[in-house]
Order: sequence, then structure tokens, then C-alpha cells
Amino acid sequence: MNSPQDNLYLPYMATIQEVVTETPAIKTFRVRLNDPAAMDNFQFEPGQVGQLSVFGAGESTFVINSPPTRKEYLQFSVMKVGELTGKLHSLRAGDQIGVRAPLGNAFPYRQMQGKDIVFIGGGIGMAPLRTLLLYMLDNRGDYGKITLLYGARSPADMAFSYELPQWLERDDMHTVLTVDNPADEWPHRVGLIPNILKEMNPSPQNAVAVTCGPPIMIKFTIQALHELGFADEQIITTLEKRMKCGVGICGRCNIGTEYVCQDGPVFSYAQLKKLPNEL
Amino acid sequence: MPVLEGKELRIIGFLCNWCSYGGADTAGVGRFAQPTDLRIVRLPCTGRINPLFIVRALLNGTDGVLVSGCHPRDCHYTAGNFYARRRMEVLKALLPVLGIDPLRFEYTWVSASEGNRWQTVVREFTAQIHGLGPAPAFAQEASEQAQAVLKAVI
Amino acid sequence: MPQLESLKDAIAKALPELDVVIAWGRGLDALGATPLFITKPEDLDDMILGPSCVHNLATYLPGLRDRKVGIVVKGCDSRSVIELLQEGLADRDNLTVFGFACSGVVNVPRLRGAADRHPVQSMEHDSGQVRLQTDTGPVALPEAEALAAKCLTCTEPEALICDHFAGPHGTAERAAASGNPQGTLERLEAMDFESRFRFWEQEMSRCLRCYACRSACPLCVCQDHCAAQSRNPHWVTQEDTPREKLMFQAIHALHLAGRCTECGECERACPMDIPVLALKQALNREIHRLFDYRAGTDPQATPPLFHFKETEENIKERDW
Amino acid sequence: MATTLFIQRGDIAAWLADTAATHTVYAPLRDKTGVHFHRLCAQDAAAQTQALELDRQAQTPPKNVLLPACETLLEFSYAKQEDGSTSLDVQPVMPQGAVLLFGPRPCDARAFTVFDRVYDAGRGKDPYYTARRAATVVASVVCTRPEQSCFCTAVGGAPDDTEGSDILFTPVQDGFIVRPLTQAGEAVLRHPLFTEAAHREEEAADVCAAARAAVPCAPADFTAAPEPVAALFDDMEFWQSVTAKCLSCGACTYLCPTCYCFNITDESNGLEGRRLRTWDNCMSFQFTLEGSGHNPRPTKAHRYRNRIGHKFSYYPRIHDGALSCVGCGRCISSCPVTMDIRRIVHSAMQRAQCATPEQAHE
Repeated sequence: MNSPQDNLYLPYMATIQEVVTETPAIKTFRVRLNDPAAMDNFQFEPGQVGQLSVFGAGESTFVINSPPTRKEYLQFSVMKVGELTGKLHSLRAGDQIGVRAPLGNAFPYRQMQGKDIVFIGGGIGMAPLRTLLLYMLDNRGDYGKITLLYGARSPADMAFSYELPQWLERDDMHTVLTVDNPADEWPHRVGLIPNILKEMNPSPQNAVAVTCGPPIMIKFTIQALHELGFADEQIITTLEKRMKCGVGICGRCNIGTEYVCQDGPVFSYAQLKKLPNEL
Repeated sequence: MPVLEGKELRIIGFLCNWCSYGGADTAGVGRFAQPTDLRIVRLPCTGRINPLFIVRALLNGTDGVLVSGCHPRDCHYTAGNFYARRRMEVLKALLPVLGIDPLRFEYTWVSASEGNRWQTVVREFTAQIHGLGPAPAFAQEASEQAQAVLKAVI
Repeated sequence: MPQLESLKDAIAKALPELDVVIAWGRGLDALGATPLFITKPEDLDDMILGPSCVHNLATYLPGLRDRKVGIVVKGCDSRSVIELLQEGLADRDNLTVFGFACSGVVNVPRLRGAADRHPVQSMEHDSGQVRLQTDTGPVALPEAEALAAKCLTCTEPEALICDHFAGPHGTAERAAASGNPQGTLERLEAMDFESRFRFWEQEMSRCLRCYACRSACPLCVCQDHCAAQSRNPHWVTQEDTPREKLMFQAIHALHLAGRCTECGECERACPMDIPVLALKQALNREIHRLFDYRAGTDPQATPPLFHFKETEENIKERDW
Repeated sequence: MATTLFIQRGDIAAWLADTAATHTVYAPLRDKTGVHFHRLCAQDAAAQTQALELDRQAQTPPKNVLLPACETLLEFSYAKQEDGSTSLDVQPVMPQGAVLLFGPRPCDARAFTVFDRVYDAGRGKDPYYTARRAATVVASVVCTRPEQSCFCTAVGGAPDDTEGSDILFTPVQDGFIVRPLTQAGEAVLRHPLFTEAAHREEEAADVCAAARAAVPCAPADFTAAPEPVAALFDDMEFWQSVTAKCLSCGACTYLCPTCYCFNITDESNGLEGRRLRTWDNCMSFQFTLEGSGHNPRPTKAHRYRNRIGHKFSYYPRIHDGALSCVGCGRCISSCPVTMDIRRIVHSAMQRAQCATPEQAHE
């Protein structure tokens, strides 16, 4: 009973390879599982999550935001909000943590093949989008036009800033960055994500929109997408809930009959509308 | 590491930074001999001491708790020790009904200059606690502690 | 029951300007009552008044602070209303208090046991006795056993604060205050410290940590952010040991010091019948000696631990 | 089918004492505050079984035999290494030993099947639960004396229901007629005190029929509750009115044989610590409180809607109609303000009914 395969509460032991400070509140952790065999044949799909354990503080759920196509490490981006995230932010390369992954469902990347993709990320909401975006860029031929709209409060709050220049330069992808309040010589857009999205006016023909971010941003982004003609089935998002077991047993993260840790966290807006109104 | 019988007991002293911590320092500088059972926790004021610190300490197996601060009217924050005096008196009523001997807790006032008064307080309070012996342990934990000692020995 | 009828009239008259009036209704049977929220006149038909009305309805007031609320109170309940007013947790202008002459309420678990948990058709309390009619025959217990402990030493059978009083004052048939009540606190104080400690260790080993004692307490208004469930500061761990559960009882008692009116709801709500009221009674007795103060008797008074005196008359500090 | 046996009422204690040598035995004992399940320790099982109480429902369910109130999942310890790094060792703590749970009512045994569908299902097998479940023999006693808050027959159960049990004891005048239901049950009954009693099966059937008749009739058959309760989700006015008197304390969840939600927390002391699984309670504000401070169930009305929703609608719709309430009535008898779940679910069903015709002709 002491291997993660047959004890779903026992995490893989992992070592932090590298800690990247994305913003004052967000750090990215690149980890490798200690057991080389487990690391090599670790399978997951873009959008799946993992529970990171800092023993003594507890566990919390984060999306695996590196793509399955890049195996050197598993990447988790963590915003500091509470006890566990605070402890995580105090760790350095070489420290041990526990990883219980993969959990939950993934983005419907197979059904999205051949379609135009519109990514709309807000703040730390960029993390779940990153794994899918990089997966698509590594299988670029399978997908149509890719558009990324990434917004944050200020330039200093933008995560993955070291990758933004490449995304901007790529010719097979259209990237727009926006902030609510710009710092001086901020060359990109200024304004709220939903308004910028309407200006960009992406076509809903044969397209899918994937959006993650704070609830208030999601609410107005979905309104904007509807105005642009996107149907409920064409809008995909992920939900955040308090989670403990991560495997649909402990009864905490349900919305009606759906357990967000197992039946989610990825949902289409059509699925969300069928759920009881308890987000 | 279980405390060896009779050698040293665990006594905690919650001391206010401005007076009693200074008094203890004066006693130290003056080389006033004192027993070593008392472990000092420094707080800004006795008004900052939540009676639950003392209950938590006693339930966790501390054998004695001493609270010491500025004399009334000397408080650096003017009223901290006045509030503390009422809280500590009320706490003295809770310990006996919980089954903790009230002699295991004492509060007093020692100013920064009273090195020898601090020496007397520590000596007498430590003797008082040694008179009572180790605090009663919860049965379940006692057996776990016993097992821990066994595990350490084997 | 003339009191019930005059109480119903008073409530019916006041109901139009109130959002709700909280009283008691019949529960599972004649022994078990249940709180009743009256919003329309026909709800009054379900209202009852008598020895089964054990609940302290003041526990609902903080949550309804900005609603126009009427509440029926026994003498002990009214002290909770006063304490809530003293601490600003209830708003006097939004409150309409209905009082009545209370002649004591019963110890429901004990009577359930006496009736061998059979349904109780009727219950009477008079001439020093409580009589139950169950489907397997009558059961009778003397007051000293049948009534709640607090009623045997009750000094305020009538509401200390009320806008409408049902029936004449001073008519409550007072329970014969028995000599030295053998409550938990008295039994504890007859033991030495070690056996008291073992008593609480044994009782706490039965505790389920459901926190019903906290939820039933009218003065526990920070239930959603209780210190006992905080991880920082980490007062209590999740371990299921007597130590942690006793620590919560200490948190509860100390947070009620100088505020608790001994309404006994914490003990009554406990599904495991653990006598947690004894800790608060011990503090109240000492606070009365130290500060000559009883909680919930004067709406203008400040609870003792909310202020201090430069020279305290009854505090003897130790001299070394 | 295994043969029906019989045991004298007076021999139960001896059988339990002998079994205590090989199994951890739990049995309902009467103490000063009522009837609760206690562990019999081998040496003084004889003394303990004096207080055996088989004719009355235990006030607390035997839930902690399979789902302990607090259980250590993992033990961890940090250690400083010479090179300055910190190593971390994590070990699971698996349950050990065979268990005989003697004396639950069929409703408490049926509650274990509610756990099985969640803890031992395709989604994820819980190794701690499945280890205990496999090692536990459940010997239920037919319930001949229901409480006034009982309603097992309204949720698909019965006082002589065999679901979740390995053995069924039927009380008769001089003892118990014993029906082994599984191999595990049979194994425990290989004891000289049990005698052949195939000829007394008729007698047992009569006792069971009388027991079924004695159950108080509930206001409705709740197996029809899932749709109406789901339809009432947005009717906040209803949920606020039925929870007006609720204290949101959650005592009902701690005494409920079918509530299985749990919390996982790490408690450490210096470099060592344990990852604990403890009972949790959906009536508490902290249950769904998120790191951001948002809480999807901020009030007791929202939380009670989930408690009723889960037991009478969500769970049945996930597990093809099986309600996750066994009608033991403990949430009614232990509630400080006597919230009656029968009345609440019944009024929800009625309210949904009279709502649907209007929708029908809109």
C-alpha cells in the first residue's frame, strides 16, 4: 500500500528543480518526481491538475501548466493566498514536496482539432491556458488560427513574462497583451479584457474559446463571447473549488451531482449552465 | 526527550518586554543564582498575554507557568497590566475546575530594576512547582510517550 | 393555559409590524418542543408554552439583528437578550420582547430515559412533580430530578426586560429550591485535582467535536471564524484527543468570561450529554466574587473584562 | 444457503469474549448517558458485556468502525542532512486486524453500502476504507423496537433488511435465530454455542413481519424525492424558511450513519507530523470556504440545501436511485432544535409537485 499507484492519498515524492518568481504574488515551481521510472512514464493531458503537498501545511490543487509534450519537469504556478501557498513560496530548489497527480479531467483538445482557438487569460488564469497553448504549439498542424488575449492588473502582475516576447513574435499565433493600469513605456494595449476582446472581434466560425481568470473577469468575458456569436458549447473554462481528496470521495467540491475535482475542473459553459447555480 | 524525573521540570515564564524581561536581565547581569527550569517567552506587554497561552501550555504538559509584567501604573502602554490582572484572576478560577492545580500558575509584577525580586520569584515559584511534581499527562499520550521512549531505547 | 392565550393575543397584535416572532411549537411529542418562527397569524395555532420550552430563542437574534423581530423569553433567556444588547449584538429598536411567568423547564434527556424513549402524549408539572403520559402508561418524577438543574436554583423566573408580559406577575409556581444542588460543579469540587483531570479526560473522549455547544450559545457570534478552527494561530489541532477537545472547552469558557448567563444551552445541545456548563459556572461564580457582577442583568453595564479599575477591591496580588 | 443457527441470549457474552481473542469486537453497551458502540477488550469482555443493549437503537452509529473520527493516513518526518539539505520520509499507516461489529441495526449496516459505492468504486478505491471493510464482519440484529423518529421503510430499508450485513440475528423469546449471509459471517459463527435451528426459520419470519409493522409510518416514500428536491434548488425562500430554526451546528452529520465527508489536515510537531483524515461537516461555514474568501454556501440555508440535496437527490442520481439516507432518525432525535428531516423532505416534494403543474400549463 505504499506506492502512489495503489494508495491514492500517498503523493509521489518530488524535488523542486527550479523556482521562477513570475510576479511578487506568483511563483512557478519546476519539479521532477524522485522515482525516475515514475517520472519517465508519468502520463497526463493538458488541463489536468495535481495536489501539491508541503508536509506540515497540507495540500492544495494546482494545474500542471507544462504541456505533456515536454517531459523534463512538471510545472506548477502558485499565487500566494494562504497557509499552504505561503509555505510553498518559502521553498527553494532542492526542497522536497509531494505531488498527487494527474487528477481531474483535461481540455477537450481532440475535439478542438482543426478549429480556431481563442485563449483569454486573466492574471494567474494564464497557468491553465499555458499547458494547452504549448501543447497546441507543439502540434501546431492540428489546429487552425490561435489567438491569445492575456491581461493582468499591471505589467508587474503578468506571469510567464519571459515567454511573452516569443508568443508576440510567432507568425502562427496572434497575441494581444493588456493591463488595467499601465506602467510607463508599456507598448501593448490598455483596458479591460472583455472590451479588448470585443475590439479584436474573433470570428466564432469553427472556433473554440478557452478562458480562465478571476470570477468577475470570466463573467464579463463570457458575455462578450456571446455578443461575438460564440455558442455555449464553444466556451471552455476551468472552475476553482476548495478541494481535499481530489478523487471524488470526500464530498467537498460538488456542484449538484458533479464533483469539480473529478468531473472537472474543465467544463464547457453549456455544461456549467446545466449545473445548479452554486458556483 | 522526556524530562528526567526530579532533575528539571518545564516551567514557562511569559514576561513583558519593558519591565520583567528587563528585571530578569538585571538578575542575570547581577549573577543572581537561580534554578534553570524556567524558560522565558518575551511579549510586548502582559496585556498581550491571552489566557489561552497558559491553558495551551499547561494542557501540553508544562509543569508550571509564570506571568510577570510591569507594576500597576508603570505599564509602558498605560493599561496593559490592568486588563491582564483581571484576565489572570479569571484564569485562576478556570484551572482548578479543569483539574489543573492552581498553584501551577502564578502572575506577579517585577520592574526592570528589581533583579533580586526576580531571583526570589524564580526561586520560590520553581520550588513550588517542584513541590507539586510533574503535571498529570493525558493517559493516551502517556502511553504514546512511553512507547516513544521504548522506541528510542530499542 | 391562560398565559398562552394572553401571550398569543399580545403577539397577534404586534405581528403586523414585525417580520417574525420567535416562540415554541410542538416537536416530536409533548416532551420535545421546537422553536417556532411565526410570520403569519395562523402560525399562532402551533404555539405552545410550558415545561417543554427548553430552547433559549435569543440564540437567533444576532443573525436577525437588522430585522424587526419579536421573541418570547423565559427569565433566563431574557438575560441573554440583555447581554446581547450590552454588547451591541442585538438592536433594542428592532426588538419586541414577550415575557411570561416561567415555572421551570424539564431535563428532556432524563425524562426521555424515564419514559424509556416511548412517545409522550402529555406532560404536566404541578405540586412538586412532573407527570408524563406515554403509550405504555404514566411516569412521574419529583421536580428535583425532572427539572433542568438551572431551574432548581433559578432567581429570575420572569423576564428582566420585556415589552409585553402575559398574565399577572409572580404567579409562577416556583420549584422548591432544593438545599445544595448536586450539579456537576459541586461533584467536581468534591474531587481532588487528579480525578477532576481524569473526569474531563473521560468526558472529552466521548466528545464528537460537532461544536453544537458553540452553535447553540447565543453569545457565540463568531462561529464562522472561530479561533478553534483557525490554522494561524493554531490553537487546536484536528487530532481527536481529549487534550484538543478540552482546549476548545477552555476557549469557549474564557471567551464567555463575564458574559455567560448560564442559560445552559451548551450543555443541553450536546448530543453526548457532556456537562460543559460546569466550566462557565465556575468562572461566573469567581467573577461575581471578584467584580460583584452578574452577566445580562443590566443593559447599561459593561462586561467586567471589557474594562478595569486601577485599584481592584477584591484582587489580592501575591507578594513574594 | 448456510444453515440457520440459534444461540441462547445468555451465551452471547461468552461468544463475544471468545471472538475478542481473534477479532477486535465492537458492541452496543449502555452507559450513564445511553447506548453507544464500544470496543470490547479481551480481558474484561465478560464484565463489559453485562451492559450489552440489543433492544434499543444506539445513539451514535457504528460509523467509526469503518470511518474513524480521526485516522492517520501518512506519517512524515524531515531530517537535516550533513550537506545541509533536508530529507523527507513519508510512510502510510494502514489499518490492521480483523473486526467483528456486533449489534448494529440493519439501517446502520445498510449505511455501509452507501459508503461502498463511494469509497470502493471505480473512480478511486480508498485503500484505508477497503482494508477495514474487508476485515470487518457485520453481525446485525433485527430491529424490533423502533424509535419515534425512525423511518427506514420510507427510504428503501426495513427492520430486517440484510444489505451490508454478514450475519442477521433475529431476537426471539429465549435467544437469537442466526442467519449467516456471507462466508465471512459463517466463519465467525463456527462456535459450540451455536446450535442448528433450521426448524425455527418460521418463528424468525414472524418476528421480522411484526418488526416491519412497528415502524412509524413516514409522511411519504422518499425514494421519489430526487427529482422534486433537485427542482427546488433555486427556491431559496423555501430553504430559508425550513432552516430558520437550524443552528447550523452539524451535530446531525456527526450522528448520521451515512455522512461520509472528511477533511485532510497535516498536524506536525517540530520535524515530525501526521496527515490526518477527520470527519467533516457540510453544515459548517469552513467546509467550502475558498482561499480567496469566496464561499459558495455562505448561509445555513445554502448548506442545508446541499445536505438534503446530497442525500435525497445528488447521491441517488449518481448511484442509480440509491438514497444516501437509511432512515435511522438520529439527526431528528439528536438535533438541539429538533429539525425533522422527514417533514422537510416531504414539504419539499409537495412544494415541487404544486410548482410543476404551473410550469406544465405555462
